[in-house]
Amino acid sequence: MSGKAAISGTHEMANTIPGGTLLEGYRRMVRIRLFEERLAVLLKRGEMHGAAHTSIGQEAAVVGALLAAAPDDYMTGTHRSHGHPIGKGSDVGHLIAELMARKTGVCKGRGGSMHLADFAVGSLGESGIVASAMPVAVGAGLSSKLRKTGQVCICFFGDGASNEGAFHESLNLASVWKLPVVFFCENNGYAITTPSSSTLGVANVSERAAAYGIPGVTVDGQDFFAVYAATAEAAARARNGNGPSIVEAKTYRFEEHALGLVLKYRPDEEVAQWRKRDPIDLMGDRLVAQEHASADDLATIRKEEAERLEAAVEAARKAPHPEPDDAFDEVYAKPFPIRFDDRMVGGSRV
Amino acid sequence: MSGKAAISGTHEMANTIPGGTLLEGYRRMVRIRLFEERLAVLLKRGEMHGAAHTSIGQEAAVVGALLAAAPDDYMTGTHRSHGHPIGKGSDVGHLIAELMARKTGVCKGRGGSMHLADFAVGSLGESGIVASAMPVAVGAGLSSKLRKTGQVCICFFGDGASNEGAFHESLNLASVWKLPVVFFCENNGYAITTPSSSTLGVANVSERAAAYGIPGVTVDGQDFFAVYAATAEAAARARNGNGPSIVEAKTYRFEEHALGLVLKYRPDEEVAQWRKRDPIDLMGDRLVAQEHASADDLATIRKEEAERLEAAVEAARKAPHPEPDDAFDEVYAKPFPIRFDDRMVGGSRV
Amino acid sequence: MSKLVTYLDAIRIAQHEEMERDSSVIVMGEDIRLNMYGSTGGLFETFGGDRVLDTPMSENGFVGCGVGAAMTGLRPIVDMGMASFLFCAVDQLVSQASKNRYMFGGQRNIPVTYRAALFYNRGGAAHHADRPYPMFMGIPGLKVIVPASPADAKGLLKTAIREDDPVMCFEDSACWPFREEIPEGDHLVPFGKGRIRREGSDVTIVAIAGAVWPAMAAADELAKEGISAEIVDPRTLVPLDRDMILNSVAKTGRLLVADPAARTCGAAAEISAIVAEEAFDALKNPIVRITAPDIPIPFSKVLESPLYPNKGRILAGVRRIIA
Amino acid sequence: MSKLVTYLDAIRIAQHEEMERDSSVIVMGEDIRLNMYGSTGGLFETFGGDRVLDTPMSENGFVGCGVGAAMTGLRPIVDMGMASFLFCAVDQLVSQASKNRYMFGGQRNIPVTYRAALFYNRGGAAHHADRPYPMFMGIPGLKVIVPASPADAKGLLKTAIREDDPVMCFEDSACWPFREEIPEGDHLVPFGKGRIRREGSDVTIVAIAGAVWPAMAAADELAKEGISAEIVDPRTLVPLDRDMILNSVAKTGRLLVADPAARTCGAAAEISAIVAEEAFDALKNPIVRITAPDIPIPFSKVLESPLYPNKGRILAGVRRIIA
Ligand SMILES: Cc1ncc(C[n+]2csc(CCOP(=O)(O)OP(=O)(O)O)c2C)c(N)n1
Ligand SMILES: Cc1ncc(C[n+]2csc(CCOP(=O)(O)OP(=O)(O)O)c2C)c(N)n1
Ligand SMILES: [Mg+2]
Ligand SMILES: [Mg+2]
Repeated sequence: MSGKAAISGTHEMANTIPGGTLLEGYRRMVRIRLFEERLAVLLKRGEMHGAAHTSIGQEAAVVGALLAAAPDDYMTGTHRSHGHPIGKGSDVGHLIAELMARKTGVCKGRGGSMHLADFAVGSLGESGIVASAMPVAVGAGLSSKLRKTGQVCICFFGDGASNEGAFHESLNLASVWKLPVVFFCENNGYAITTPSSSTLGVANVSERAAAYGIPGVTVDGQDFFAVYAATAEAAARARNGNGPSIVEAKTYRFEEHALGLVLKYRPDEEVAQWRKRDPIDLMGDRLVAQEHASADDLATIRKEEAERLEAAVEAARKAPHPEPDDAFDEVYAKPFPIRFDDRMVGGSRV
Repeated sequence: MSGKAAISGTHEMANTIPGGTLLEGYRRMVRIRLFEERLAVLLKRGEMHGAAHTSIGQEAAVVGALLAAAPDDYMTGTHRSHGHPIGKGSDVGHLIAELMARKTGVCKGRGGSMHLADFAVGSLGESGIVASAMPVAVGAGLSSKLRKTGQVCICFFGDGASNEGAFHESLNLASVWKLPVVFFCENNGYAITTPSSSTLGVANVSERAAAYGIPGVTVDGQDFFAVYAATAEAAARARNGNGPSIVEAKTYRFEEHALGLVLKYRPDEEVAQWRKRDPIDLMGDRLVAQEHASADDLATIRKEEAERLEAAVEAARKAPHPEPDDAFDEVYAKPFPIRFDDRMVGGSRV
Repeated sequence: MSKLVTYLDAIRIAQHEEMERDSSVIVMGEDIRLNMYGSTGGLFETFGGDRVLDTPMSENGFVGCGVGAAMTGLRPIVDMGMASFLFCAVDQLVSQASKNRYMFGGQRNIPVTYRAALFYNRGGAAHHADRPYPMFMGIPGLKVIVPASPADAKGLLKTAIREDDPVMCFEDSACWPFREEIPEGDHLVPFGKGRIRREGSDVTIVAIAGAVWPAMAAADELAKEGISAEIVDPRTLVPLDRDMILNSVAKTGRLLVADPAARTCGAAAEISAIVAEEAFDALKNPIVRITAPDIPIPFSKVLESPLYPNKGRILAGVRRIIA
Repeated sequence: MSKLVTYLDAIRIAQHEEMERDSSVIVMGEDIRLNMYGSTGGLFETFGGDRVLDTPMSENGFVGCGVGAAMTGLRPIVDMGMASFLFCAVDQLVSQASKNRYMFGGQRNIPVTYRAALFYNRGGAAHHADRPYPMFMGIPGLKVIVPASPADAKGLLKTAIREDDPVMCFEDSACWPFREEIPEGDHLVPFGKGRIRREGSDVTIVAIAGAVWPAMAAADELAKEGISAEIVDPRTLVPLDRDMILNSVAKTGRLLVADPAARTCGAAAEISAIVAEEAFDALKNPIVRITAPDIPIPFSKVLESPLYPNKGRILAGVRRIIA
């Protein structure tokens, strides 16, 4: 990895990833894909509400980065972040329950699609405000540095997010304090309808590393191996006290910005080209070619994951909705009563 | 000028600056110096109040940049910005009256040291909030581009300011829209007590240009000629529709962060070294050496400027203070009455 | 001449007409060329890329860019998308837009309009559902408008665009689908003039933004019980039509304020405080505020939907003061 | 044991004691190692560079960094310098600090304290003289405190640092030089408990932050005329000691609120609205607000100094309601 930005993607280290990790990677990518495909159905049927931004097409970037991290490493997400907690190992059961606004959801039905967090797996949360979780990631890095826990924080962000002031301040803070943060950019070429070619003065987000004196690298985001290798290197560097880096995965979202939106801004040809490089297919082919798994093994994984999801959806359907007065809970750790019309609510409930 | 950052400072073009411009440059540098030295006295005597940040030691950067701009070009300042309007040609009379909080001040006594603006000379104003005038400068650039007036905006900022999100968003916006803005950094090595070496991941602010795909150059800020040449080039580039650049002047403030402050954070030796490179002396010596002026000519300039300042101070002393109810004027262009205890004030006054 | 249009389309029309009328009017924001948020359709096609600018995601930057452009000859409309994104741009709104004119001795006007959608009660959760106009009402130097109907949306926005001061226009998504006949052409609604949406004599209901409609429904219900409610829609919060509110309370002797924003330090608090100081003698009963409670907005609809003023809550509030 | 200390030193002591007590407490901000703002002296020397961090000028960045650190085991004190700089960091305060706990289903506490000086009436002009606490009172999820005396400054700040919620501590520079005896060691002032600074029976004056002192002076003057004023210092604005205010008004029947912040949607509006709803029957007279007017703060002292509540204005206000 160097200060220069260049598509690498073929990396020595990629060949040393253990087979078990690769299969787990395939499994989590499939898990994300099925999960998000299911969301489209749930939304159409009115079993879910709210905006939902899918990572379909970007699974190799998500999972490659997160499997390169240690289980107790931290991570912060974005608005396009069902994949991130799943990639970090979160249980789909309480994630789908959250999206279906159930009391059993990981955030008790208060967060929804854009505010998943699962501290049990190191997911510090997502942000519906773009780039707004980046300073939080820096804080987690500071904390693990000062507490000497050796934890790294993987901070996800998009190409659009890299134009926010919060991006700049986060990168610079992490750089001057040499914090263990990997700034991981999923560059899918667009911020909603706006192509990054028209909003960034540079071709690669990784070039922005030069402004902070840190390394930046751009890899093929459809290639699990390349993503894993680059992230592992950046994470090791961070863990060793050498500070943050930018890892940029060039990728593509196969679907619309959000489920249900229809806006015409990408050439059909472009979409078609990218769809040919489906990260799950690419990974599956390579696993078979390198004899890490048979086609049947992969089919079994897909089947298991489909069943797991089905069970999760069923459980969520049966789970209770929150009660209206639950809305007043947990605003504060040390609560006080909140006035609502002529009632005082929430104070004694903790 | 290139994307790479390197101290240049010796520049072909520097030898082509007209003698009249050079003498005017010397004059304005002296004007700033005398003005700010006088502020220290006024403040001590209680004839002035509030924080005042001097540019003493940085006059070549200020005046070099502003004389390279056209008279109807725009400029935005910082908190350290008495020099900027003076450098742009503003009359010291209404500036000193402003600092002495008189009704005859350029902002009618409402702005003070950190909020001078003089639209008559293209000064769009300063900002006590660091980096906060930078987006405004971008807007002026957008405006002159769309109105096709050919005006450039010189946007001053400090090394500390370059860590603000507003810096990033401004630079990027100007870059992607190819706006006629010259981002001029007075890098004096410190933000109050904090050395830039500990708060920027890079050695030169100009290196940050790489994040926006624009040119950045670092010059000797004590050298009027180098500053003028680099800024003229950047301004020409901007005027020709080629977009913004960063010009960074490495300079030093000879005095404390603000008048009256005493904090120990700079080695005496460092201060002494920089004081040896007084930009006014350097300029004077070169003007004499190159036979643009005699030592007597320069003495005359200094005397004239001292007299001008004296007259301005005297006039300000005699000028009226605002009336208390003037406070309610001009909050809005289309005003409405504002409640103050049991009075409604300000509404009918425009 | 008038025609039936939606709130959202009224906003589009206002911008279109003003851009046609005045070539210094430009529009900038995220994803506006492709009409992502539904109120900028056709502007890019009609007025071109110089006057309809898709911005990078840099809210603070382009909000300030609007100020600089406004101080140098343009009249920008800055489309913020959803109001929750305003938090990223507070420095430029407060330190530059609101203060520059005053601070610089009135040297320049700042004719810039910021548009922001109030996107609550749509399951958007805490990061999309803010109603932050009270925050900006407390910033001297800004003007704040909250149209509740298509005709007012058009008329207020047109006035805002022509205003020489920075104006923040909060567009309530609860009102988006409403249709009404709106005057064509130069329909301008002045700032500081509220609108009596229904006359009444027993209780004054000041209703803000989308709260106007459940208040109207509550008034219908009350009428059946023989209680006559007057509905005041202030339309602009800064400046506020104090006289209309005070006169109404002078007549009815009772006040309820319905406001979808959070309770503490909200618009309802301000209106209550004005009346408690200036129409105290007319008041027969306590002043009731029906607002959202002081909590972040949850995702679940079960949790979210009771939080805003609705007919039932407004009715209950009125019954508390007319016992 | 107690000793005579200034307000500013009380703040330093509170931080020092808490850092000594709990190694997870860290301090970060601009120029704090060299004690630029007067309340961080000796911290760097005692606790070292790991726990006392000078930040780059990146307010939004380090405000959010405080949130992330607080969610992962530290207990940061973030020193903002002057309150006007908070505007640069509103997104992190609103979108992260205030919302994360709730939004994430209570998974994590966010024990972070933000300190900001109210730097008005010092000729600092519009960019340094803001008193923006009402803006943050309106953000559910934050707690807001406004100590007026050295002992309360120490006691409230220590409580804030131990609190598991985000707290914004506004330190009024009008109070900086005051000295008083303050309890040494574990002096903790609870949140939500106001303080009756003076008992009285004719009028309640709720005075906020630095306004406490001119209110006390006004009460002395009124006493000479036989008018007995009760001075309530709420000390914490979120949570607010509603009971203390309501009980006082129940006793006196009259209310004046004195507040150095701007008028519209301010703390005074909120307190007035609470009383107009919940203690209406006790009220004998209109509620008067003595606040700064809704204008940016001008540089000239002639212009600036009359703008804040002072003894004369408070007296005139009281005389309006006790005629
Ligand atoms: C601060 C802010 N501004 C605008 C939006 C609206 N918005 C949501 S996602 C998005 C685009 C984000 O682009 P990018 O960072 O590239 O992520 P992607 O959606 O491509 O994954 C925008 C503009 C927002 N949520 N937050
Ligand atoms: C947003 C903001 N944060 C903090 C401050 C306090 N402050 C005033 S000047 C300054 C340092 C500025 O450094 P730099 O940009 O290098 O300019 P210089 O003072 O060196 O000219 C600071 C921290 C401020 N005015 N605004
Ligand atoms: Mg993108
Ligand atoms: Mg500096």
